[in-house]
Amino acid sequence: MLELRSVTAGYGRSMVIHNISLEVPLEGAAAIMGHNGAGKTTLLRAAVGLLPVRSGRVLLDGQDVTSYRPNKRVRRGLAYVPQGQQSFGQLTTMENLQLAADGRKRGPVLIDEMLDQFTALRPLLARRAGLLSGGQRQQLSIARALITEPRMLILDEPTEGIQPNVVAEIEQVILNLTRSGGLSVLLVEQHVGFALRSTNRYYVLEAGRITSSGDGGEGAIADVRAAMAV
Amino acid sequence: AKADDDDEGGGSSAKSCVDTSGATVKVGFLNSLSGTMSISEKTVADSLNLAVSEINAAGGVMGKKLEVVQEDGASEPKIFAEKATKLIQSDCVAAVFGGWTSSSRKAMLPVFESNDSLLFYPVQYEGLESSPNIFYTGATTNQQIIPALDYLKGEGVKSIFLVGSDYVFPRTANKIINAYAKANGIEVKGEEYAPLGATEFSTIVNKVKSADADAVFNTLNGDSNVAFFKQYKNVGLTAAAMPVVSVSIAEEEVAGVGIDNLKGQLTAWNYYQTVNNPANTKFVKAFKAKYGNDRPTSDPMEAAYTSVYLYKGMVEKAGSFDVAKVQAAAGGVTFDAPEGKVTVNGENHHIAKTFLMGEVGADGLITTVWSSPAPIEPDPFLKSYPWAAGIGG
Amino acid sequence: MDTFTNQLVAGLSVGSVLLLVALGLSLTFGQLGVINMAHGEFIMAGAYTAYVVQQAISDPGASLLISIPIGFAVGGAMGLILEIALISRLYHRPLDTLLVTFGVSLILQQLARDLFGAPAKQVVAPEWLSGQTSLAGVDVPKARLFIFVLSITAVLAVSAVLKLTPLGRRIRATVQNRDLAETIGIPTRRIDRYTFFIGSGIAGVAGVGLTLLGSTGPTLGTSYIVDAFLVVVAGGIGQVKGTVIAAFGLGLLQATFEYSTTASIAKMLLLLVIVLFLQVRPQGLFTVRTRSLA
Amino acid sequence: MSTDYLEITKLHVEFDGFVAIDSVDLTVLQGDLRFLIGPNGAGKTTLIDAITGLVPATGSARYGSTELLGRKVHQIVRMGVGRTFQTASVFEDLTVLQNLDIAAGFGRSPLSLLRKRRSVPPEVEKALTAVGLESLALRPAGVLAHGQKQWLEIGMLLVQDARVMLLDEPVAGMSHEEREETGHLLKRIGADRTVIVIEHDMDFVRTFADSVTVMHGGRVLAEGTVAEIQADERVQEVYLGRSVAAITEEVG
Amino acid sequence: MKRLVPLLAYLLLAGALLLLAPAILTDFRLSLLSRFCTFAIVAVGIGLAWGRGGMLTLGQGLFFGLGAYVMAMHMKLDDAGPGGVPDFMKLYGDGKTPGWWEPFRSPIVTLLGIILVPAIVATVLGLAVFKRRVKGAYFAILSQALTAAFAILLIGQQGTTGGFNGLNGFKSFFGYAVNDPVNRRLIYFLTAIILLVILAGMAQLYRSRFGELLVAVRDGEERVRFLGYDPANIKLVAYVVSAVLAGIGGALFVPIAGIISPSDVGVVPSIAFVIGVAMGGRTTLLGPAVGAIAVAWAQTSLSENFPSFWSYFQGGLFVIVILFLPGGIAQLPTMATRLRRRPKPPADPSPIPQPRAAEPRAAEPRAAEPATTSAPATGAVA
Ligand SMILES: Nc1ncnc2c1ncn2[C@@H]1O[C@H](COP(=O)(O)OP(=O)(O)OP(=O)(O)O)[C@@H](O)[C@H]1O
Ligand SMILES: Nc1ncnc2c1ncn2[C@@H]1O[C@H](COP(=O)(O)OP(=O)(O)OP(=O)(O)O)[C@@H](O)[C@H]1O
Ligand SMILES: [Mg+2]
Ligand SMILES: [Mg+2]
Repeated sequence: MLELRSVTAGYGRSMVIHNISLEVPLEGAAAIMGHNGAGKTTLLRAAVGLLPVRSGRVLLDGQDVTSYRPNKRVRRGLAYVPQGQQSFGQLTTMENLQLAADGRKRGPVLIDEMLDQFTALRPLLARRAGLLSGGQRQQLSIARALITEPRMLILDEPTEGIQPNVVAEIEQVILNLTRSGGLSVLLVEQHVGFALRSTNRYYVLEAGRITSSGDGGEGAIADVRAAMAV
Repeated sequence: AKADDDDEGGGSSAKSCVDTSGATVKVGFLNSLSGTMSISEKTVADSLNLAVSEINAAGGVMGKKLEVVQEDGASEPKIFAEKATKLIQSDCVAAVFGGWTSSSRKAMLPVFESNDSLLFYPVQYEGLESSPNIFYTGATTNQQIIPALDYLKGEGVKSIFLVGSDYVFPRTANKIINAYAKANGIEVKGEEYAPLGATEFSTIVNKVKSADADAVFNTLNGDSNVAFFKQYKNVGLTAAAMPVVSVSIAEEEVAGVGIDNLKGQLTAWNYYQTVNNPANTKFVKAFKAKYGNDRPTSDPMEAAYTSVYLYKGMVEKAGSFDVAKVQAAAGGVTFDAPEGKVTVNGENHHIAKTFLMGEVGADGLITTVWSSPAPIEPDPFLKSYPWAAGIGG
Repeated sequence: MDTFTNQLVAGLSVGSVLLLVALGLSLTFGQLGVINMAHGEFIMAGAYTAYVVQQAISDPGASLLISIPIGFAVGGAMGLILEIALISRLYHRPLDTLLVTFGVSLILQQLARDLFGAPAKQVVAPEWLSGQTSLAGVDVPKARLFIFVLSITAVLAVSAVLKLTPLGRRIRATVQNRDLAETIGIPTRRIDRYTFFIGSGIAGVAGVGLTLLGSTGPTLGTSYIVDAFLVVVAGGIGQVKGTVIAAFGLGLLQATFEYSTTASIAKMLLLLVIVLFLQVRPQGLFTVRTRSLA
Repeated sequence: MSTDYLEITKLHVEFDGFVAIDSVDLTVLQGDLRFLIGPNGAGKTTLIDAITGLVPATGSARYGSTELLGRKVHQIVRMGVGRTFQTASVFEDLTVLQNLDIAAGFGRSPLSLLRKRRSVPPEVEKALTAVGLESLALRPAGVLAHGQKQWLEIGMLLVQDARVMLLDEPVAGMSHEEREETGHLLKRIGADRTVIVIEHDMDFVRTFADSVTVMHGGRVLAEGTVAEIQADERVQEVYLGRSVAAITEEVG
Repeated sequence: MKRLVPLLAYLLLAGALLLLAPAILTDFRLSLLSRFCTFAIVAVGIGLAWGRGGMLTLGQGLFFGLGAYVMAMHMKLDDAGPGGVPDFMKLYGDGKTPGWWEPFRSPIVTLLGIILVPAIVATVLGLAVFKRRVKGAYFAILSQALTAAFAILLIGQQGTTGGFNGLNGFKSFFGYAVNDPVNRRLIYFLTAIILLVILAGMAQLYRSRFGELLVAVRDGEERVRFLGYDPANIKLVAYVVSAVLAGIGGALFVPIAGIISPSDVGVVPSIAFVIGVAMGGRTTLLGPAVGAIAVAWAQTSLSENFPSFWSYFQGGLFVIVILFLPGGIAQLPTMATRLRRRPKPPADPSPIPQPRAAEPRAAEPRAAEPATTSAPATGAVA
């Protein structure tokens, strides 16, 4: 589904990730783990197209999208939940959702489905997103991404700032969608347990390079811990 | 050197570097070729050039061809001062022709005085000035504003409304008009100033309308005229109901303001393209031949054209390009100008000119409806008008 | 009483001119954050469009009406070119857009001078717009009324687009968070261009309208640009309703000041009022607050 | 036991009719590492905003004997009350060192402001070591990763020697090890300070909290030790959820 | 090493201004250069307010004008002699010197006024604006409006300010004839030296803690508040300093140009000041000054040769420099200098990163970056 082939990218003249190759299989989920500053966000931004790659290719559904702008990748089924609870602050919660739903036949229905999923958002529909609390914004951000009915979902620390019981629900949603909804997921996550439970492949990133990888599942928790503790 | 060491204005400060030994003599043209004033000043540069080429074709001044150094005043007083300095000190010109706005003249004046050089200034202005180093070939107030008032008075105008741009010429002009009105029993019903370049006249036009004067005296400048006349017409005011006398609208502005907005309105000048005499016929023909048939000629252009010929007359009378000698010879020099015969006043360096009241016609040209019986002697300080005592200190 | 209604009309008509020249800015400046000093030259381009159209269609009425859409297209096209060539590289440096577009405005002015000559051009107003008409017993210059209607129509159209359509949502989203907008599938580059096109197009329309009141010359835009920015600022950046209220508020104030003092003093007082007003409401009439620190 | 404490009584914050904080009473003593938890939108951040002067509030928030409400932001800081932000905000164009130096400097005389800094002030040095950013001291803060910025923010509070520290999700986005490290840091610096930490990570809370306050819907729902809170059914209901067991397990 | 570049550039500039220019330029050109130097002084101030402080001030004409008018008033009164009335007042005013002119008969009051009048006005404005957190585009447009208002005010007061014509026709400058070529040279040296001294002072200010703080305010005004500073005060200081510099520039401009008029203080000249700064490099020390001189020089020589071409050239220059050289011409040779941050302080024991055991990974990726420029420059002392 999504494939990175020896991608190198960074900011200005300094490269942050080096020669990264990884693959998210169709209807599969992969997690990227690593310490602060390892380059996880950078990697995702390169995959989404927000950051030009210095070398290497990005393939979506087997097609080379390296030169595509992000919006074009999104139209090919990609969705991205960035780190840091981003939203369109001056638009209302509802408008934030509509933005993603615009142009989709099932738009209104999708919005409704998401509001059932993230119940906390319903009473906030008329409030401007910039006034929401951090966690509310993060939930909005995930809902917004899911409304685009992605086939490839990229999440950057999606549970950051979200209350525990909602984290559990999000985990459930991801599991459901990957198992039955035809969704592939690339996930950056600090909660090793959460990450490994919902994915079937993991990569550990150190200083911009993949230092270990393996199959996901709870069994891998110890391996990952060990890999990261080096 | 301390200022006190010099007797007067630092006359010693610069030695003239003018070179008159060759076959040509340099003169400087200083007009705004860029900036807001370039609209008007380019036309002056054109007619200056026409005069020089005619003079050169006819053998030059005292047998020497004039070589023009053109500079751009960029519509900024300080640039005028700077370029004047350059023309005098670096280019060593024998005389400079140009300037339009009062501020450009005021900025240049000290330059010409301290370098002891000559400026020919071709535009009607607010008077109250007379420098030995400047020759004023446009009208001073007693050759334009006062006769225009005389005309209005003769037409039975009992009340007027004053509209002007907010700068020195309109303010001084209106001071004179107020004094005249007081002395002649005319009521001034209002006096309004718009910032230079203003385009919003709804309130002023409302005031004019409700004041209901017999006539409006307009000293607005540039684009403001367009806005003023359009909005004047918009509120239903007409030349028949309340004529407007303008002192800054010449032939080339008529097209921009719109003939339909101006038709029948009055202008006060000393020259129109339609003036009927051989000198003007020749001038208009030569100008159109050189710059195109659609180009009108106007008062400042004519004054500029005339100024070059007057310079020629002065130099030839003096028998020298030397500034002091030219100054001494200037008085009484005459020229059969397109506007009629003009004579230089040796005292105040202005020239005697005939006043012409004009009316804008349907063809956009201005025709004379009244003229002063004879050329009016220049009186920049209005010394001969008792009612004007107190104006200008 | 009479002067009062007269001044009221004057104020409203000054306001509608301000609104017309500021509305386009409230899009490009308010929504995109671009400080477009060449906006005035787009207005100028609209005015010259009216002139050129009138050369082709001599009936003043028909040419005026036809000039409106053409003026929109001309202004819009110029804006589009500016956006593509220059502005698109500067979205992360909003204050720099001011300087670049100032350069562009110098060039456009000189270009107008070289193309059309320095003297102002005359655009003849149609007969049916000259003189006054009586509205509820008040004499109103017809040209003023026309501009009033023109500006209100433009405002309604713009706010409808912004508030009600997906395009409007996308415009607002793009300016707030470019990257995020891009990642939910909004073609931000195209949205920028639409916005700039519309905003500049309105400037063109304003230019056509202004030929009824003033001169069509190279410096036309310069005389409006500062006022237009002040209106947008006083109204609150990005707020169409703020722009409307500010425009009419300032128009009425100007008429009042000008009536009781002189035009120059009025102009100065007006500027001071705006400064004082921003003391009370530093972000303009209407603001959208968010919790972010920026 | 100690003189320093933060006492909040009847704190009330309202936005256009929406009550975000509803009559909250809260007292935090020096040395008591207090965690503030609660559902998204419960009003935790708003509480800190109110204390630090970012949003207007009624009621009272006292530090020692001084009332904080109604003062300007920078005045409150000068009284020793510092905070971090949920989304890290450091001066991206300045180096780490300069960031810290500026944070250290609000008490400096105007004259000394005009002089160049010739050496690293000791408090800056200490803070740099405490948050482990020595090797990055000369990097522009803009290039730091998310977590590094959060450390820098804590460092900035340290150099200010803030007596009250209000930390809004300081470990969000940190890996397990980094959390541990930060937790120990908090423990250390919290010993002689009054510290409130907002956090959603229950592991972290369990490990480091001395006491916990749970907010919900703008009110205080419960207060007590970690164990007490976890056992509280209302807290489980609105916050921890039924799957809390699973999450707890994770640490093992 | 990196500190050497600016020092060298400074010495180069000083050499060019004090030795080279007087040797090779004619009197006329030299007097042009002195005028440009006054612009450079204004530019240095804008560099501080805008480049460092992020306050794009489009209204420096206001302060330039205040300084200039104070000086011009003194010179007019001086020319009029003790108790005399300046010539233009006799023509256009009521023939009396207004009370607020009188203090400026005294040279001392004038010198103080040149500093204090802009400073006081800037303080009042700055307090009003910064305390209310007006910033960014709001500030830019507001400052532009103020300078427009100032110009209109000047124009309207024909009798006391000279109106549109401004003040001109000066004869002496503190007792020295302004048109004497020797004196004009002296004024040139005076101006150039003042410029150089101001630059040296500014270098110190940029390196000071205040300089850092100003950058912090530029980048995160609200955040600075949470560090216990009132950013308004910090901005205010920078704004007032820049206003004073503009005032000094204006005051020197008057004897050199021989005129000050509203057209030198309005919107367009105010933007022109910014042009030079942008061209030269707003964040650098010398950039604004050099840029201002270069642009003014280009304007004069280009408009001499191609009058109407100047508009195109100026416009094009703007577009190209801002677009492709956002750091100005200073960016060209001194990329390294621009990136220069404070050198590692001598107190720091070791340039080699020694990550603490607990957070090794935090440091490693950054330390591993080969391409970053900020290799620690140990031991470079002030
Ligand atoms: N805009 C930028 N310019 C320059 N360097 C950057 C930029 N953003 C990130 N970096 C650097 O790139 C490296 C990787 O950052 P990145 O944000 O990808 O880390 P991360 O793994 O996502 O960390 P975290 O867990 O804290 O989110 C860091 O060293 C960071 O300093
Ligand atoms: N300025 C405001 N206007 C309107 N509502 C606001 C404003 N600020 C906050 N709110 C609302 O107040 C509530 C409390 O927000 P707050 O940020 O304090 O929550 P929180 O407890 O910090 O949540 P989280 O854990 O998600 O960060 C939220 O519902 C938020 O939408
Ligand atoms: Mg990250
Ligand atoms: Mg929060």
